[in-house]
Amino acid sequence: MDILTWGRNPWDQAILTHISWDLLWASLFAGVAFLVAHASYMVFSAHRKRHAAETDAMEAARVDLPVRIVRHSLPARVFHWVMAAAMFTLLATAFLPIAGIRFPWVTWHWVAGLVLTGSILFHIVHATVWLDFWSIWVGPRDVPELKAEVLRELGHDVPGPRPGKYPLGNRLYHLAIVATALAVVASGLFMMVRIRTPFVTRNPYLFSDATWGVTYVLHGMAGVGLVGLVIAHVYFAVRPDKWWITKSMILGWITRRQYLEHHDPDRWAAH
Amino acid sequence: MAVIRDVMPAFELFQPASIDDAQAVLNRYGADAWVLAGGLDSLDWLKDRIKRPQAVVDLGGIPELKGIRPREGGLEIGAMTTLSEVVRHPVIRERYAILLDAAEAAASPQIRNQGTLGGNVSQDTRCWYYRAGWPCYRAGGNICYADTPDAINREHAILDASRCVAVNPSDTAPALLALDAQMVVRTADGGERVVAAEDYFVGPAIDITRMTVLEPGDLLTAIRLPGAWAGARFYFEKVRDRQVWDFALVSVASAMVMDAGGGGSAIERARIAVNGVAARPLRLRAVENLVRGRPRNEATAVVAANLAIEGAQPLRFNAYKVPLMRNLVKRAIRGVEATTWTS
Amino acid sequence: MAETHIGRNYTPPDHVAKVTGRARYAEDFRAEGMLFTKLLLSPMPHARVRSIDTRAALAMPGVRAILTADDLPDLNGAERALTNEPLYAGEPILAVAAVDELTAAEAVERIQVDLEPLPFVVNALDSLRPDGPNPRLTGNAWGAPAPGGQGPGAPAPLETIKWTSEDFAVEAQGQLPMGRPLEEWSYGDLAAGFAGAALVLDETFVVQSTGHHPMETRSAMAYWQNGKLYIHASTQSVAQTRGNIARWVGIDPTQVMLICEYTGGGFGSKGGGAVSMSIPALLSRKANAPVMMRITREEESYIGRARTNMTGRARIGFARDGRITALDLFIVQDTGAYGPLGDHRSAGNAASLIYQPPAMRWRAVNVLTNTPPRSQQRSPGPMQANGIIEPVITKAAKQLGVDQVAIRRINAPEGKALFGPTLPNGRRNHVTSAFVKQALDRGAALFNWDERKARAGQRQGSKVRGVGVTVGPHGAGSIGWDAIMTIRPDGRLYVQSGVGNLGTHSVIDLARVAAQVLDMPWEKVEVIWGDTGKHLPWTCPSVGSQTTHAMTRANYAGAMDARRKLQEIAARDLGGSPDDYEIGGERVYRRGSPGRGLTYAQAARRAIELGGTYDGHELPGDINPMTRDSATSLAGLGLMGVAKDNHPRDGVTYSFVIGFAEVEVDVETGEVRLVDFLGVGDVGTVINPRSLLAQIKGGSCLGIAHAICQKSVVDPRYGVSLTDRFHYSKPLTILDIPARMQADALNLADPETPVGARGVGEPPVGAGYGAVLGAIADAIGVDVFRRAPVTADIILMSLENGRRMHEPLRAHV
Amino acid sequence: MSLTRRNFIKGVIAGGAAASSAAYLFRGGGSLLGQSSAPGSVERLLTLTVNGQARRVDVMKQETLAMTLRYKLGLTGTKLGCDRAECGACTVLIDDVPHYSCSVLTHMVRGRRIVTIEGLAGSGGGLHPVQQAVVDEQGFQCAFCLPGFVMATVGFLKANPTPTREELAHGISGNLCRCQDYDKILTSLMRGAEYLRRT
Repeated sequence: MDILTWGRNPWDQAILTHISWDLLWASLFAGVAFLVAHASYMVFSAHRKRHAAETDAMEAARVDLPVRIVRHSLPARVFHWVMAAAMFTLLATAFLPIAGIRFPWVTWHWVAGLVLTGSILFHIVHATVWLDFWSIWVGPRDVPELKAEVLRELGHDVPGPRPGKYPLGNRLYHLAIVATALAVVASGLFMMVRIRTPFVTRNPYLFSDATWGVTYVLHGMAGVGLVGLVIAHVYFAVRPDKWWITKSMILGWITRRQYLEHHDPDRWAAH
Repeated sequence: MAVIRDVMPAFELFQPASIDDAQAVLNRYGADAWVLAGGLDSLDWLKDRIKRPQAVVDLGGIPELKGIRPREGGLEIGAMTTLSEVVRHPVIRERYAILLDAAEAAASPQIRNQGTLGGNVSQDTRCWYYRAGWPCYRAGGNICYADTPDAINREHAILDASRCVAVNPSDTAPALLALDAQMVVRTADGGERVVAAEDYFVGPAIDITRMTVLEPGDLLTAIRLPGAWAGARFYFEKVRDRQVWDFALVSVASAMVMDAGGGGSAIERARIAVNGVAARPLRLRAVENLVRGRPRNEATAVVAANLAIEGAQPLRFNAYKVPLMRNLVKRAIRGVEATTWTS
Repeated sequence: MAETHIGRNYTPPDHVAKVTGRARYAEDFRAEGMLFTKLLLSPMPHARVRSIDTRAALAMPGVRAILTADDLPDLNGAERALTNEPLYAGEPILAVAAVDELTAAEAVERIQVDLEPLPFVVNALDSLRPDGPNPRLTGNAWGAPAPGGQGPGAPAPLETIKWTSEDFAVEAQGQLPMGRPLEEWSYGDLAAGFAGAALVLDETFVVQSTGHHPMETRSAMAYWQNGKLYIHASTQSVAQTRGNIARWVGIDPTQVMLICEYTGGGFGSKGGGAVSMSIPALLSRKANAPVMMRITREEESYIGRARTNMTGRARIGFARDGRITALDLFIVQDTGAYGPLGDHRSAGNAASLIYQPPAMRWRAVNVLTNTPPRSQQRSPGPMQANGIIEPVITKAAKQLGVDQVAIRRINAPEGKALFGPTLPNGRRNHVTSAFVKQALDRGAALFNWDERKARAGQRQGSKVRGVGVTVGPHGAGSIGWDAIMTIRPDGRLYVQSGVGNLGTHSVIDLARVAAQVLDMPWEKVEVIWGDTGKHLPWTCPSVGSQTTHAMTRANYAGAMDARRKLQEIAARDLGGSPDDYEIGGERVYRRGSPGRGLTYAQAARRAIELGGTYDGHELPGDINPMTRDSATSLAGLGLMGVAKDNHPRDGVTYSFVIGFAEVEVDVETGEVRLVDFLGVGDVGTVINPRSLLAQIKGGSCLGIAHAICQKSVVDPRYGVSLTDRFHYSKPLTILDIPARMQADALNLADPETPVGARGVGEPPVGAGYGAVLGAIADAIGVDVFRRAPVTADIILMSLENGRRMHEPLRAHV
Repeated sequence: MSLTRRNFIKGVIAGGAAASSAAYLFRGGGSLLGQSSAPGSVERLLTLTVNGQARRVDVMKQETLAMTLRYKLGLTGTKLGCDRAECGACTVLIDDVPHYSCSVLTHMVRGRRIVTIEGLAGSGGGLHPVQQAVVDEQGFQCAFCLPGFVMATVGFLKANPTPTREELAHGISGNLCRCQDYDKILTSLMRGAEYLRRT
């Protein structure tokens, strides 16, 4: 399987053109493989489910809390779904033609790309100013939590920190999305100089062949990466045991019970 | 790897005697197979050593693909029928003269003696960047060398460009669109599908590496001319730099049926197509609708012509194609005055 | 002397071979064990070869040898067949010899050439910009040639010249910037001329470059036999190519056996052969086997030479009657990757000749670019001058209300007209003769000028017609060359001709003069040509329309020498003085008593018996060493006429052809159709009428092609030629001209040459170019275009927008 | 769908290294490309009918007719001006119809009648009327394009023996002359048409 596709420019110099589309299938495969692996683990493993009684006790202990606890503000949710729509459009317009389903995709693609860019900018500002910026990030301070969560996954009832507002998985996923999305957006914006748009006069010679090659490869890599990530994301969103999170991304709140069951109130960001 | 031209790489040559055999070879070699019709566009690619098929399938020995026969009040022309045979055919001369004019405008006598109608409509673009073997979109790359700030793109597209700005070089294509011709395609799996001429061609927005709907293994077997436009009032014109062996800067083809009732003054129905302005020959539906029922005169022609060029996006060196296309469409509707100079 | 041959049509002896396909051109020869070579061309317009890895190629079975620039003799800076610093995309870097072309091609693809890209420029003007790139590491323009070296290709120093951004300010108005020139001359009072003018016009025009593209590419086949190089190649001038090959290969001229009986066209691109000939020559020595080099059409479009393109600016003052009062001409010439070339100088001289300005200044820069090499192309310079200046004359005539023929007539040269700069001796050059006014009158009558003029500008439907006229000039003859001929015991006359066989028939026509002088029936004349092994005399190069003039003079001298020897032998045997003897009926006989005489056959035998000067054992002292060697080899075969042309000449020989054109322009499509064309020659005495009229028509067609279709285009980003196919470069086809063209010649003898003949090959080119440009302007407006070729896009855009729209000053579109 | 064996054997021209001694350009080419000498490589040997003679010749599958004529049959009267079907110098008659021999694969003309400039002259060696006319009118200059023009004309006149000057110009418009001696060429070829009608 090739990783990259090379060409020769008019001066007969080797140039990068883009990634090998084999990678698309690789990414698809990786996503599905993870999905299958995880699902089967959840089915067959000794995955520990907390007894309802424990949760009842916890809930009884904290009747002071409201019944509904806000998890995602309206702007946050709008952003998420706009971004999701843009992301799906981008992936569809990018990869369906490669998969052999042909249609005029270019305009849809760059328009969706601009929407994604806009929503990301909004999100950065919004998150910095109105949300607890750090609640979504992963850092050294999360190591104990990581340990505890893994052990719990393996069925041991251990002490140690429980997730704050966002479960660790969420946060790791967010990190990956941030990286790939920024890469795809940055490279994509430059690539718009190579096509006809109302914004700039087309100039494929803006960069050297080599720079363009890297740009295209970056865009392609991030793009196929997103395929896998999106698969994983969708998978979790539809898993029954994670449905309460998905619901919260629609409605904005979770129940007190879910709150106590899955989160550590002390580490839940101020709200 | 150094670039070198004008020595054809070796290949296996197959000369099947039937379409089935041809497709068997094509299916066996898949992307490594190359279909040879008249061999003119093909040999160019091979001599340039840009296309390097393992197997070349010469359709010249397949009787089913040759000849012109009557069919359902119209004609069926085998895809391997030469342009000269098309030009000489009495029925075409009498009822489909527009195809004769278009075929006769192609290249040169020797090429018309060898080039086939199927090959003429299916030929690849002559964009000189693409034909030079540069790694452009059409060649699987990620750039159009003809649509850059300093590219020399006098011959390129003003309409329907999407990243690639190449134009379709076929002279007969617009005539076939005007005649509402049907293209008979034998698909790789042996099935047959009939495609309207205007749907036979593919623009870069849909597929930037192909000019037609033909997939690997597909064969264009015949072109059908319906009776509906036989003997209509035709107009074909091709504007080029040289009078021989030159591709159209812009060409236009129209078929018009005059309203028998209205004393033949009004246009009952019309089909108009242009080529040389986009990656595929364009049928001007809006123009056709506009002229329907109107008198065939300068006024109608002017309105229609202005409508035709709406949305044109010229490049640095091809802005002239906008007035040229406009004027040709105008002529296609109202015709041209003959001059009466002595000598 | 009765005109038994001169001025009569005849059938050239090579024609049957030509029509039967037996005529063999370079690529038609075969040799046992012949290898084939393919070239590796530079993909970059300017680069340095860092390294070449040929291991994989040499390891291939069937690959015999690889030739690189390191195997070539150094030509102290001049262009070589292969290079380690390609100066244009398509320049050959190496050549592979293999058992067949397939193998050679595969081998080339296996060769790794590491190229370091270097700065490049494809537009002459861009190189002159303040920060413009240089086409070479050492500079961007050819300086003025060393004193005395005024001729085309005179050696010149390489300089670096940049203009200021102020100089370029006028560019926006489409005018040619005029910064510091590198060459300049002037005469007369320019300021006064403009001050006294009723009308002053100042216009810029872009003359395009076009490939020569002879039908036969510069293919060649070579092998070595006992120390001698045998080479089958294509050249315009057999005698003059031997020395060049020797230099390119690094051997002595006597080692070169050049065979070229037929040449498939040259038009200046094969003037002295082609430097690429050294590839098969050296490769065959390296591979120790014959090597065939088939040059493809695409390769020809790179190494095959092209016309220098010029951007010119002409400021011209006119009196009310159209008489030019002053002419200020500035030329930026693009001389391609090599050179230097002198087209710009020839253009200046031509302008001062055909427009006879009382005051004139000529300035020029001769800029290099990283584009395919240029060479003289049929009418190098004068055609460009016609292109730059004719539109201005046409516009002036319109504005002054003067007839187009009249304005050219009133400015036309006459008799021993002066031209060019003031020479060191304080005087200006003059031509040997000019009958331009008569030619204009003859043409106007033949063309029904007034009738056609009357309908010019009238519109029928979308068609408008226009008429144009132009005087095309060109230098047309050199002097001082040699001739060898022998009358042999078989009674036949053998004439040695060192002229190349281009199809102009000058190679044979020169013998018509000898036959005329010696009153020899044509069927008894043998012309020997096309092989340096066949003892050829020192002959002029077949370029610059000089051959007919130069070699009719030489052969006149040679024939007169033979004639004198016939008389002397007769006098010696039959008494009396040589002057008592006349010739006629293949005999030399005593005046008054035809019975007393000798047949040519007898005289030939006597000459051999007598030896000495009579049969070539003693030779004149003033002939060229090459002639001496050849004559020595032929000595003893018969009565030899051998001489150098010492006939005096007052002036420089120029010829003129007047072009008359009528075009029809379709203002809806921008298409131009040439309706009719007439060329009238003021080219001296007519030697071969049919050939001469064909030269006028064919030459005109080259000019017509420049006016309406032919071009060359280089991509500015990558510096690569895009017009590597005929349907891109668009040479003229038979349907781009009327089914009938007209030509005529004054047939007025030039007083400064014994035969009266001048050359004709080149003057028609500028005539065709200018006349068609003028006709288009006449039809649709004098400001519609300022570049050529004038194609549909230019015409349509200007008409559509009511003003000139095409980009000024751009060389390649 | 499977091939009928008959057609397959008839159709395939296998690669191989064999070549005739005259095969200057193609000697060894096959083997150098690493093709095995497949069964049926004898198929490469074919019989061409050139100028009325049956000629056995060994032809590579990518070989053009012009190359076979020039380099294997020694018929160098057929010229190569562009090798890209643009100039007409290589024009020959295939079944009386003018073709660019540079752009016809030799294997495509198996069993068809090929006539080159060398085949025009009568059996008695006399010139073909069109050739004679060209000599009489001194029809060409450098004459490299001559064989192509003459073949195009002979082919055209078979279809239209009485052309007008304009019609003949169209008939030979697929041929380039860089001396651009078109006017005289056309005059001589019109004379050729006239001669041909007389015979």
